[in-house]
Amino acid sequence: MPQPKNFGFEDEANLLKDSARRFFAEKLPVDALHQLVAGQPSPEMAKINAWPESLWREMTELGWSGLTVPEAYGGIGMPYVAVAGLLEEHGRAACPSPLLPTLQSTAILSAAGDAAAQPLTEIVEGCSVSPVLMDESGGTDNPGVAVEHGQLEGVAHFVQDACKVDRFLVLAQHGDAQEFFWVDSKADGVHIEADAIVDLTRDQATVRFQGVEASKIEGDGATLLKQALPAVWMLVSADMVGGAEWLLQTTVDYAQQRKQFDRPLGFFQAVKHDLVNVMIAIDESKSLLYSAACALDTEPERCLSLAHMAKASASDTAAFASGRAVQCHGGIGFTWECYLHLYFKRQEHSLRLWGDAAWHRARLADLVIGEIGAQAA
Amino acid sequence: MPQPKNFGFEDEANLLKDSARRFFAEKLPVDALHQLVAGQPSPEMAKINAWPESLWREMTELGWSGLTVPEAYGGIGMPYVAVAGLLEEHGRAACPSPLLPTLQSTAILSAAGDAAAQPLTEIVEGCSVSPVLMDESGGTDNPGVAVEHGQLEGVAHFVQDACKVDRFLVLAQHGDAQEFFWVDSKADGVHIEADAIVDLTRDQATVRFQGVEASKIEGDGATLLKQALPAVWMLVSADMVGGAEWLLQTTVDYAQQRKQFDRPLGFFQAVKHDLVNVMIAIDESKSLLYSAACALDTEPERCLSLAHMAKASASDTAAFASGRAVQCHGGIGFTWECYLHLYFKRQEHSLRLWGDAAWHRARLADLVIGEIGAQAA
Amino acid sequence: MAEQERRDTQEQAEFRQYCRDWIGKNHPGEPSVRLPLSALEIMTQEQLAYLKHWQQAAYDAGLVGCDYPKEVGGGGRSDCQRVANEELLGAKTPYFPNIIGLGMAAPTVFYHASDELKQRLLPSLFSGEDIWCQGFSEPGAGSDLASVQTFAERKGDKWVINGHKVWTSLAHFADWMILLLRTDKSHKYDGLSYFVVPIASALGKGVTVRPLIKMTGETGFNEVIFEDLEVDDAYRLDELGKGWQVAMTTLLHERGAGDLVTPRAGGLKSGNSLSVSARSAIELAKKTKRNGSTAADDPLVRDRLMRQLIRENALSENQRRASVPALNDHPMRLALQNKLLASELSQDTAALALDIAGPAGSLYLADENAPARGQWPLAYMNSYGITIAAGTSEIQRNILGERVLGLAKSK
Amino acid sequence: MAEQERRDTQEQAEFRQYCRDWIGKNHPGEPSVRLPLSALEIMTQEQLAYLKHWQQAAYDAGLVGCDYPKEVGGGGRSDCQRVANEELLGAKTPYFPNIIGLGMAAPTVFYHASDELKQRLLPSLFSGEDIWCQGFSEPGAGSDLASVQTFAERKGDKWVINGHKVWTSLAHFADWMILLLRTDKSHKYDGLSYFVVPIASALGKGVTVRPLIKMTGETGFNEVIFEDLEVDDAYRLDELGKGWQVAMTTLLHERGAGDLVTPRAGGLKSGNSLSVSARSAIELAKKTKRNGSTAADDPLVRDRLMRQLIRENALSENQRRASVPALNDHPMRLALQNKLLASELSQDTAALALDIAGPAGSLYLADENAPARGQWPLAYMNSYGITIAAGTSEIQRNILGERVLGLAKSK
Repeated sequence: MPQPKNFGFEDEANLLKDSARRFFAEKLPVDALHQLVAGQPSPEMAKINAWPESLWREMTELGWSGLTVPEAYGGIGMPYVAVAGLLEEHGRAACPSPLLPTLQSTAILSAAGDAAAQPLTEIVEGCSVSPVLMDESGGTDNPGVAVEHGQLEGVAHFVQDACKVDRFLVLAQHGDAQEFFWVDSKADGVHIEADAIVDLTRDQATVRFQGVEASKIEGDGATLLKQALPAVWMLVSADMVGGAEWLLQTTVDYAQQRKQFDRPLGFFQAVKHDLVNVMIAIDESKSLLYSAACALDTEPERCLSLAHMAKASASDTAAFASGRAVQCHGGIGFTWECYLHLYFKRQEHSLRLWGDAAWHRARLADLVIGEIGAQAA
Repeated sequence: MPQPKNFGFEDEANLLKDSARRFFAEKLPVDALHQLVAGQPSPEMAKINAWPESLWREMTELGWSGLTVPEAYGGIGMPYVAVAGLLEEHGRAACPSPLLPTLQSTAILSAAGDAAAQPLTEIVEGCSVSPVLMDESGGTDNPGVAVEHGQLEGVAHFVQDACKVDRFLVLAQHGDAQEFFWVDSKADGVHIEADAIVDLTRDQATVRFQGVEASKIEGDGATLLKQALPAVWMLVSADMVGGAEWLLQTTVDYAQQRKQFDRPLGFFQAVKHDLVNVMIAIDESKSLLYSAACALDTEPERCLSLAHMAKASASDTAAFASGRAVQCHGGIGFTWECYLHLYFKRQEHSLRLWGDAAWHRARLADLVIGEIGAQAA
Repeated sequence: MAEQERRDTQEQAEFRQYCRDWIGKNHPGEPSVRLPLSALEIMTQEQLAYLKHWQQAAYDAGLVGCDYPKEVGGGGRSDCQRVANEELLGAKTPYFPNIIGLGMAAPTVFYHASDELKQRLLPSLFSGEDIWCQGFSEPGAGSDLASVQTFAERKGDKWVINGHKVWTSLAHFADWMILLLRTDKSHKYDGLSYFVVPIASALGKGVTVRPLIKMTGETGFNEVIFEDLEVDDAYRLDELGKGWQVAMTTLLHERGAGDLVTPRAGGLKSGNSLSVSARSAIELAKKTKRNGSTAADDPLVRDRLMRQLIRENALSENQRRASVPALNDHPMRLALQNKLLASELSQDTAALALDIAGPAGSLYLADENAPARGQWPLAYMNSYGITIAAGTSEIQRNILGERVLGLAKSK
Repeated sequence: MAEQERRDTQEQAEFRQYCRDWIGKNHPGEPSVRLPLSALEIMTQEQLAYLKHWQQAAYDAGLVGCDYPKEVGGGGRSDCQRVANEELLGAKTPYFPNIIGLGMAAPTVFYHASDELKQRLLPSLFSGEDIWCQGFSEPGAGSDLASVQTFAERKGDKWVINGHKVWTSLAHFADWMILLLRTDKSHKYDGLSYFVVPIASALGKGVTVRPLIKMTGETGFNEVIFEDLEVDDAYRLDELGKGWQVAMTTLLHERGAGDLVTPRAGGLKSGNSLSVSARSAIELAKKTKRNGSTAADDPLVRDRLMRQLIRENALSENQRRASVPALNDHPMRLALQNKLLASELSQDTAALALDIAGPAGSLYLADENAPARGQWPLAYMNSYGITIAAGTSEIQRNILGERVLGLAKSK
């Protein structure tokens, strides 16, 4: 089906985006966020995992955890364009919450359909989840967890918000095949070893599984993952685009007020053109984001390539916007007391997760040009 | 032997550079050059090969053709740092002459030593030469010319200044080996088919050899070429660095005089910082150029990697300086009557010859990191 | 094209069908003459005649100027030009030759001229019978347009014009010119006026058109010299001294940020015209041999190709998103990026193609072995015309920083 | 090092041998304490004591301040500091802790202070006994340094100082400060004066030092607050109101463009300090697994690594070429690029390393599995300190455009 001209961004989507923006502005203003996650500055502090758990409860009461769960399982079945809007605001607020991994997990579970009815229902009820997929290089092809005598054994890396979530959605090798498992994060044999990361607004862990009993989700894991990855990429891109826009606007405000040489910083083209270039990068990423989201809703045949474009663009934009924001702020932007670093670090974290820009361009090239050597062959 | 701190750039080198600068300024001012090579504008004119032949004669009388020929063969045996200075000025003047290919050929012939005594002597006497090496992809690994029954047969591409030179130095396949041959450009069976190129200050041709009698130069061609390539790359880099400096200075002058919004263009940081970035690029290339030239004179073990660096840097600088020069000039820089285009086109031509920037970086990586897969092996 | 149809109004849906049928019947097919990449590069009377005939036909069928009122020769429809454009571009037709008339003169005349003048000028503009050109830039007034020095001195109900305009595309074919000039030397912005000038009839009588040659060796732009040209006061569009405000209408539409949609056709490739796109660069890469394989197998080339493809796609998605208010924080934010992005994109794509071609990238139009007949170096050089003309990229960034981000003016 | 020897004068050759012998005997070897990357990040008294001891020893041996006259505690040699530096850096010794004193205060004091003051201040500065800091930047005066507001009011032969300085490295350890302040509010550039202030003795008595925390979470910079601090007029270096000219001497040397060579040592890596270089990034790439191979086999990574390596090499060749007049069109052209190039180079190298590390690039100092112990993200963030401090990259480009290219001032 061709994409609707307006990306299918209808009133319900607009409503959700606006209410989310107001919600975060009211419940988690940046100064409160900074107080919460950056109260005690120290280069060694990164293992602290402070987050507004009560806020997450409010979010689930608004039904955000189950937004993309099909109505058949009690969810709202919102289109992805609407969810993209929500996550843009989530990123704009640099919100420390398990919303992103929960929605990413939902994408995998929804692909499984009835086989995942139980997990999906739990998510609707407000249960948070994080997908457990990556090996130590961040790839998802060779999961570090395997099924041995019906139990999960092994190590998974870069598990996002592992210290926050109620459940893990674990990809495990079973013989030649891969399967997904639904695991309680507090279950016996699950050892969560928090990583010390730069990002102060999220946590990450290495998770060890030792003889863990878990309920299997029917269906071929690799296939489910393949189906879900475009959504996984689009969702994290939305968070990055929102964060980049916050960095831009905050720096623009500063460039309007701060004076040097008796002129506002914005007078100087070095600053002005830098900020314009950041705006351009953000707009490219944002347009690609909504076309990828729209493809997930309406154009399955293009959603893979459009999701590659969205993540590649969002990753480059995230790095660029963060760097320019600090540089254009000058000294103050380099301090802990300035809120920029919260976003700078969150973006640095997101941009190399789930494939960096170069990786997504390489995969896109395989689709568009054909794999290397394919011509010869 | 370690490199001398001053690159070995002694008084004789300084003298040569200064006199060359004065020589070109006096004999070939840019307006005269433009009149000569760009008199009749037309997009189809590129096959015209106008050049100041008498000027070349004066250059040979100054001994420039034989500058690098060892004294043993009657040459001057100048160090390469000195020659780099001369070619910088040659490029600054965008001089249409066979000096570059002649010096490049000399590098190959000098490597052959006594076997090339005769050709070297001819060069000292003012004979111009162009190396004939490239296949249609611009590579030098598989020459398009072969030796059949003692005669040269085949096609060579991208032969520089082919319509100007007296001789060709032809690399030909002979069985499994490669050999160099010394050929009169007017010899029977030599067919010079001029290419139509953007560059108005040089000519280029596809040269066909049909049953051409030629005198062989003893020694393994591939080995000689390998020895000479660093010099070949350094020499063309010098020409590019000189051209880039002309583009910078010309644009700086314009930015000082031209006013918009009641201010000189240079007031605006968009222009100022662009030009500063061009200057920085030129200085990097220039420093790398002289360290490569110095390595050719004194540090053979490093001259390959330094020559890769010099050409990679010079190619990027050439493209960058040309583009910014036109953009900063605005409309006038886009016209035929403005002299910029002579340099813009010459640089576009040079920067992808003899390996572009990416190719040289890839070869450098093979040296520094090891070839791809080497680690595994 | 089905994509756009979904939100068509009743009127648009019917009109779309009508356009589709008409184009189906009247598409001229493979052009009989070699066409340049855009109307601005029309070089021969033959090309012009072919294209004028096509625009006339499309106008007669009601596909040009559909949203203008009937009284001025328009179609009296509402928001239907966009539909006609979509169908015309979708069907890959020839483009319209009167590009400056349709894109800049028409909206300016429509908003600022007297009814009498509108009714007289617009029909023949829409039909392509009268070709228009633009007299704005001068040797001393490029980026700083408001510093134009071409001067008009009052003489009864006439004005006597002297001055020098440059970069005047189509001037050698034009019947009319929109002309920004100075009527008062004591005020910079408030001393300007805006005229429409019947230029063809004045050639040799006060107006001299000289071709300007581009760095590519092509013509296309012109210089226009005015020597004591007399023009009726009736041809002045502004309230005296308010020419700058009128010029803003022109520039806004030139930057694709105006409210009147410019009639557009095009997409038809005449045999040897090259589209500067990632696709073309990919094709080139697949054809270009490189150590045993092709350039399309080189990971660095692939990465750069994908960068261009992604930027291209982002640009078209920008244009799509611009029409969704809920996804735009600032109404002009995307519209004002169009020209900047498109011009720098094509410049970088052409540069990439030349890198892919390698040494063969130096082979130019007259070389029979040149990749894509030497049009890549041509496109690369011409791209600087685009990043310079109609507001340099630097000026575009100023506009974006000042109008959209609200940063202090850099002048 | 043999490279530099070739053009040594007799004196230099002998001195070089002397330095080499002394260092051979007195090199402290692997440091007993963990050292930060540079003296500016000294955080503990233990680190400071270790480094002061080293500088004292080098000074006693005559390797610090060799080119300054004997009367002020120097070595009275000519152009020998560069020789000592070459030998010290070549032997990878610890660095000197009094970096601001040696690099900025010493030349300023030497050129502008009274003989009495020079003789009193310089020996203990060279020996490292007195640590110096710099009081230039203020919350409202960053790039626009001349807008400093810290004010000194005359009171007999004393001045009463009130104000607020920021980015003051080493202030918490410093004995002396070079202080740029305002004595006249009616003139911007001509209302400034330049003092040397005994700061340690004034702590708590009119001077408060507060640590500023960097985005990395580290300390290192400080704020310094002056409240009615009384300073003798004898500590003023400028002719009243000519402080800006004195500050120029400081800035020129800070930018490595001064004529007095700063005594330098360093290169010794304490176990866990990372050098931000292409080499380190290459090592990281070789260690980083990537689909069956390593990142060092990825052509895109290789290309970016070589770009950094080439820029690094160009920077050092720039410094070499700067000393060959025949190869320089403008005396300051290369010297003024140093800070800009070095800072942006390290920023890009750190960013590349993070891309190579991939998701593991987010692992920070406290993570036991972090590549290079999490120092790459630390280096990347700190690189912004370098592109901002001591004249942002934007200011550096202004300086180059205006002083070297002679373009109009942007202010």
